[in-house]
Amino acid sequence: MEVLEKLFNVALVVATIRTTAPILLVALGGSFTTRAGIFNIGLEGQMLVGAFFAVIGSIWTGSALIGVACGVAAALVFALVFALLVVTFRANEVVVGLALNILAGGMTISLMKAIFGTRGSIVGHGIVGLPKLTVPGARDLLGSYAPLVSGFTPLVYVAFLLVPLLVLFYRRTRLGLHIGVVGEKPDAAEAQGLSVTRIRYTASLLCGLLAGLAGAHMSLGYITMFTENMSSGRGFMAVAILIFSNGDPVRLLLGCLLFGFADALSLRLQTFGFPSYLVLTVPYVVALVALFLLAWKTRPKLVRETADSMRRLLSIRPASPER
Amino acid sequence: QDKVSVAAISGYFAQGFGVSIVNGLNKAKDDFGIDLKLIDTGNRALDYEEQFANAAKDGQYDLIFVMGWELADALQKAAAAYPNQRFVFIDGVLDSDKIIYANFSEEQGSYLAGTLAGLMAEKGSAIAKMGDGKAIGFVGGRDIPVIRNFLKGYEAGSKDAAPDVRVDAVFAGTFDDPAKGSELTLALYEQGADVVFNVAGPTGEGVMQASAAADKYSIGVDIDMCATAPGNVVASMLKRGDVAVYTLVKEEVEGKKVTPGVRTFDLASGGVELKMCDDVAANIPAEIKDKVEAARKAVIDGTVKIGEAQ
Amino acid sequence: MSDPVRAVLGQVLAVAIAIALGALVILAVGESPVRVFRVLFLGAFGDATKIAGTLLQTTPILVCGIAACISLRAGLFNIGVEGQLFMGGFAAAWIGFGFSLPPVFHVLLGLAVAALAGLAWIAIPAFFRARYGANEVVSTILSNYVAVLLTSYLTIFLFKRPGGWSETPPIHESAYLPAIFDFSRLNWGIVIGLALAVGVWFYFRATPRGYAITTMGSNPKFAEYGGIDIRRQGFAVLLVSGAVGGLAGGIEALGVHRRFMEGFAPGFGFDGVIAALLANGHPLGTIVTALFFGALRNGSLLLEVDTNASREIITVIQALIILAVSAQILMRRRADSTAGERRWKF
Amino acid sequence: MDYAVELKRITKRFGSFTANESVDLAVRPGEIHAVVGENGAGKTTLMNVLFGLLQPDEGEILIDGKPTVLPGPTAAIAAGIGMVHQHFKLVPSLTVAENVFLGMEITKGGLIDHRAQRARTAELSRTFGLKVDPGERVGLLSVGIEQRIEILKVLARGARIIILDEPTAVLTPQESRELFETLRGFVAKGMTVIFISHHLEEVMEVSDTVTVLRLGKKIATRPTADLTKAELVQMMVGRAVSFDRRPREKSAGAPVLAVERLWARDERGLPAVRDVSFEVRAGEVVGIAGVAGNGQTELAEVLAGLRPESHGRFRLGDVDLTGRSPAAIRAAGLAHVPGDRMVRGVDRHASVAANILMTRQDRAPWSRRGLIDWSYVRHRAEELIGRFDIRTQGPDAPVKSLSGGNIQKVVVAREFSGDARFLLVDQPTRGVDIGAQEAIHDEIMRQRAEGRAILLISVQLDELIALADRILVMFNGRIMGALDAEGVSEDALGLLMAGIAPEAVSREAAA
Ligand SMILES: Nc1ncnc2c1ncn2[C@@H]1O[C@H](COP(=O)(O)OP(=O)(O)OP(=O)(O)O)[C@@H](O)[C@H]1O
Ligand SMILES: Nc1ncnc2c1ncn2[C@@H]1O[C@H](COP(=O)(O)OP(=O)(O)OP(=O)(O)O)[C@@H](O)[C@H]1O
Ligand SMILES: [Mg+2]
Ligand SMILES: [Mg+2]
Repeated sequence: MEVLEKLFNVALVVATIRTTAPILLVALGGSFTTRAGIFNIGLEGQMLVGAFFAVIGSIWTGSALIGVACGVAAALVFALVFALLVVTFRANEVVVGLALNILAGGMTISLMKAIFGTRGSIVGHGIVGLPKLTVPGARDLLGSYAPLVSGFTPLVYVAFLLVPLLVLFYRRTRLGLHIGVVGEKPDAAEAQGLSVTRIRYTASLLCGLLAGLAGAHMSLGYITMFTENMSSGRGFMAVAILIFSNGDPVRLLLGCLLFGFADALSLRLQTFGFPSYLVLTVPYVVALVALFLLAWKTRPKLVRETADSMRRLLSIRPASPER
Repeated sequence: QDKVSVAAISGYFAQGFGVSIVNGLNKAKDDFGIDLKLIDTGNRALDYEEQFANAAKDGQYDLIFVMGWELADALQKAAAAYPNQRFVFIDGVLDSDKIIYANFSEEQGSYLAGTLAGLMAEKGSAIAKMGDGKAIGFVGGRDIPVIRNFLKGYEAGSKDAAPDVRVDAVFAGTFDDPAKGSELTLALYEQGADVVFNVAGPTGEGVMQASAAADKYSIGVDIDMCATAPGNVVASMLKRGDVAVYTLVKEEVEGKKVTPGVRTFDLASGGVELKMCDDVAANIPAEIKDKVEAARKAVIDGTVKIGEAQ
Repeated sequence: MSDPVRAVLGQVLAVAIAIALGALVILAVGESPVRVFRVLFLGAFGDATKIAGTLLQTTPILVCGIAACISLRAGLFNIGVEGQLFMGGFAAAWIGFGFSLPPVFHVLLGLAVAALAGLAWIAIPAFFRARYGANEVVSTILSNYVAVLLTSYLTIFLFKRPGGWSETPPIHESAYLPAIFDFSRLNWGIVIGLALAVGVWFYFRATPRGYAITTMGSNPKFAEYGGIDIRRQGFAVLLVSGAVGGLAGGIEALGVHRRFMEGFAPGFGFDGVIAALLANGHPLGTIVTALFFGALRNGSLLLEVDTNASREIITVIQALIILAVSAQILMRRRADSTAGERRWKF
Repeated sequence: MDYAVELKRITKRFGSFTANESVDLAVRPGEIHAVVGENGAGKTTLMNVLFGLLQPDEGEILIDGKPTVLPGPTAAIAAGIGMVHQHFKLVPSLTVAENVFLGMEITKGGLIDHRAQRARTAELSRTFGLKVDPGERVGLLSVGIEQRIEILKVLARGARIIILDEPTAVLTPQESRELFETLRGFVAKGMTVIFISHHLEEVMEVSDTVTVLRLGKKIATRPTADLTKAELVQMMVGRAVSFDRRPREKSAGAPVLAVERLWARDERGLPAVRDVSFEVRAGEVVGIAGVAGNGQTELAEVLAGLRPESHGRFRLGDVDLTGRSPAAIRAAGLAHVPGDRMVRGVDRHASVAANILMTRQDRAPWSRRGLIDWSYVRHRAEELIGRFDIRTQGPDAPVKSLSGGNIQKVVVAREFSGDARFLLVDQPTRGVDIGAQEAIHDEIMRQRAEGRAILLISVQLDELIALADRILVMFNGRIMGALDAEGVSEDALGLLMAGIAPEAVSREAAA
């Protein structure tokens, strides 16, 4: 019992929010490409260059904000190359995505060597990180629950606020609608004079934008440094979540929270003496099990579809002439 | 005689201890004008033998420093294949007697770190920023023998000095994920550990930053990390790779040919040490500092045995 | 200009562009491109040892590539070759050090168990893919992470060589997959790899089952309509693909490292997958792409020693080449028929 | 008087292939202008040029007498042209209104105003008599309604010149008739309609003018009233073709297929086939008529083993095939021409020969000792290409390089060249030109004469009447009635298809 209390508390929730945020940001980015019908396995690389250039920008200008902008710009360049190859040249998106991941790894290390003379990590050097935001009044209102809403770096809030914004975006804006159409039925878009190419480019760039933010969050928000390969598989995790959420922001949020929770929990489990190597598999195993369960348990979908087809049966009536 | 020429082979020049080695070699280069070549092995075991062959084939290097246990196999083969090439294996002792070993007693330094952290935890909130969790933490990179050796010293130090204090040890599973290091540290703080010892390379940077964020204490490793989180880093357990390589190169430059055998770098020789950070040291009761100093003496004169290094 | 000629010219052009870009990158880090490429070439093909080294590097990439080819042919995507390689490597090592058996049999058993381990490792993702349509790209990527951690756990906590680093005891000599020459670790694995490539290619083009698999990859609904049990066949193809991935690990464990250790053979699975994709899922093409990657890798080892350019430059050049070549896919015959062809509709 | 649309000397090449060669097309405002021709004659290509989807290599486009360049569909839409494509371009997950306004969404404050879109759609639907429910998801609707949505899309964009590419290929006679009424309404309002069709009765019935294309060239443009059907066919094909009821001898033998009280569900889990029982005898063609979406597809899929049945049984000869795999059913003697040839019928990327090989790759002489004998496969493919008059460069040409009608012939060739005793033939001539239709009909009759049992599913009543011995009509998953095809009227069929079962008709069905 005591163990459970130690494990499940406010701090765990707060940790879950922290571990979720970067994956959520990059996964929301990926939702643009996913919905536009592009399988973007290159999120990892975009995130990595985002993290690297955010740090570089921050060092050179002394401003965290400009740092973030630099990170985003770098990720956008990667996104542009991705779009150029995948959309314009119709290259295999998995090949391009994996290659860009490799490129991001090699490039950041090479640049690190060229600029700082060493590889490994960039710490200090005057990196300015993003400040923690304190929500005014949170302490008074919520007491010990205040850390749930207050004290995160700005991009954490951005990540979670983006979820409803994206819901709105996909439901109520033209671009959002068109991105979905391009993914579901490109010839329908084409037939209405919408440029599939332009929309896919836009989706790729929007994806780059958020992946860049996610990277900048890693290196200026979550912590304040850059390390080789510091995205550490978060981009791949996001891809997994994207697939079983189908790019839907709400389901995406749930998936990211599930993973973030598994991550936060597994880190704590270690202190109870479970072998680290096994505990570290927990998030992946959770994701796998979720994937399999979702594939296996299609019942909720069946229920929904039955309801839909009921309505269809009713609506078909007037179509068959009964005069 | 020609200019002395040395090479160093490793897969992790970029990580804490590697940085210290590179610093030592660079210093030697500046001081003695030696030729220096760093050879990065990457992380594929398949490549190692080839890289040793490439480095040793022309006999152009007087000494080749080798760092990393994963290279041990390839190193021993190379030592047998190139009998005239002198290799220095840093941080351990292997079976081959053709190799020069620079062996570090990280468990001794860690013992002192454990002593310090344990005593602080025992005092608890009497010390600024401390709580009364009666626990201390340890964040390792990967769960590998070298890191276990740190942990062994740390636990022993804590047990001997403060038997009631619990040691919570966790591993990030990677040396490359500072975010994970940070999360692990925050989790340890929550569970009452107020001092966390980082032995995790770049992942450990996350530990240091977490200590600043949570305003708790951390202990750095390998190099002096007091500046990474001023006011929160209590001490750094220095593992003076720089001293070791510098000394060996110096001997070589001075014409004393370094010969195969084991060189030990321990507390006594100054190869490892616990360096307190001045800003925090002011908050720590003198009695604790005295006990740490006593422990240091005990380790040096052999009254305290920490068991064999792996 | 005939199609194949155009395709080959296209590829050459793509590689040339990538190398030109690479040269710029090399200039940017302050090295001479000419020198770098010369050293790269010498490092890859300079003498017999170098050539053997290149083939040694090629072996795992090729075998992993074939594993990927097999799944690609059926329109499935086993991107978890990496994990199967680790499982296979561990399993083979375990047979190698854990049992004393007569020489030839020992090797064969080791390789067989490696293949079995790879097969077992993909079995669950394969089952859920075949039966319930769970995306195999994601499930196999995720199981890579688990495989690496799990084999590390087994190695360090259950089977560690006493006094050793994070590694198992060495395998018995009877389990050695023998070297071909005495001056290199190059072993019969490369022969196994080449034979596999040719065999798989022949199987696909000449046998009814190969035809059925090809058709399934191209249009699963047509295959289903034609009486092919695509679920069962997809399951079987993934299992075989996984087994070959496991075999790659077995070859590395018994032929090269002769033990299993943490960080056994990182990245070869991904290299193999990319080699297969670049070859558009063609087994014979994969021999070429794998050899190319192997040469780059082996060349980069000399580069690290003989120049001031670092191995990351090679990573960058390799990525550039992949990107350039991938953009050429449009020029190829049947380019849209295998792997890539938009199976990733969600 | 100016023409609404005038295409002058349009030439369009694809590589070395010329799809349109110096084609002229002049359409008067307020007329219904039909464009007819064999498969691959270049009809769709010409319309795509007019809609800005393709750029002509030579020639000129005049809209309302003004030379116009149409760099893309947007320009064409701006010029008042709208096109309903051969294959519908609707987004299944979106609602009717969203589809109608796709690309020209009504926004309020930057956000899409779904309510206004639905209102506008409803209004359009009322004005033009095209009944739809604006809020319904398109994926749940039948083809007939989908087509209305396509037309609404065009109307919502203010089109005055409407192009329809094979609009009736997927419609029932009733739906077609409704469509033609709508079209007549359009021209009455002064709009212009251009439509492509392979159904010559329709062309004769509704169009004012006909243009005939053959092999990429314009053959003639004539007022419809001046033409007979036979003349039209002659111009299209270059020879005379007959499409009357085929003469036949009674040849029905022993029952081959027996279906007993079969039930099956559709994708959504609802019953699509309800309590269906019938028999097909050797040497007999049994037709199944019905409005698309009344369970015919599902019935065919169940019989082919591609969809599980929920109750009931079916047998081929003595073999109970309920719940068996497609392979087992084929082994028991089924051959199957699927309704959706592009989806199921072929592997578009593979060669004609490789497509012919399917289903027999395990059997000698196609394969021996575990190896496929490709030279035999190629040889047989060549033979079938000749016998079925498949227009292709040869057995090694990829199927995707063939035109739709020829792809269908590949499927028919494969399925009719085996030794199956039961042929399940679903929409064998959908989108296939007159000449090819005749060839396929000949084949079906030949198979009948050889004593095979044939189940022919078609939405084209003339086809059923021409070929079938008996016609079963499906409505809402049930068999509404069975009619002797000899002397049956389209109207009688039409009533049954609409779900109306007059006593007289159903009593007649007892046979
Ligand atoms: N229509 C055909 N006629 C004769 N042989 C064919 C035909 N289609 C395929 N084959 C044979 O089957 C093999 C498999 O077809 P496919 O084109 O997929 O082969 P591949 O080995 O992947 O490609 P490649 O032809 O480039 O070697 C071909 O190489 C060819 O020999
Ligand atoms: N994009 C293209 N590339 C190459 N050839 C094409 C292309 N589009 C059409 N064709 C060829 O041009 C010819 C005319 O095609 P089109 O689609 O206009 O025929 P159609 O008259 O509409 O035939 P159908 O009645 O079968 O629809 C065909 O032989 C077709 O194969
Ligand atoms: Mg057409
Ligand atoms: Mg057609």
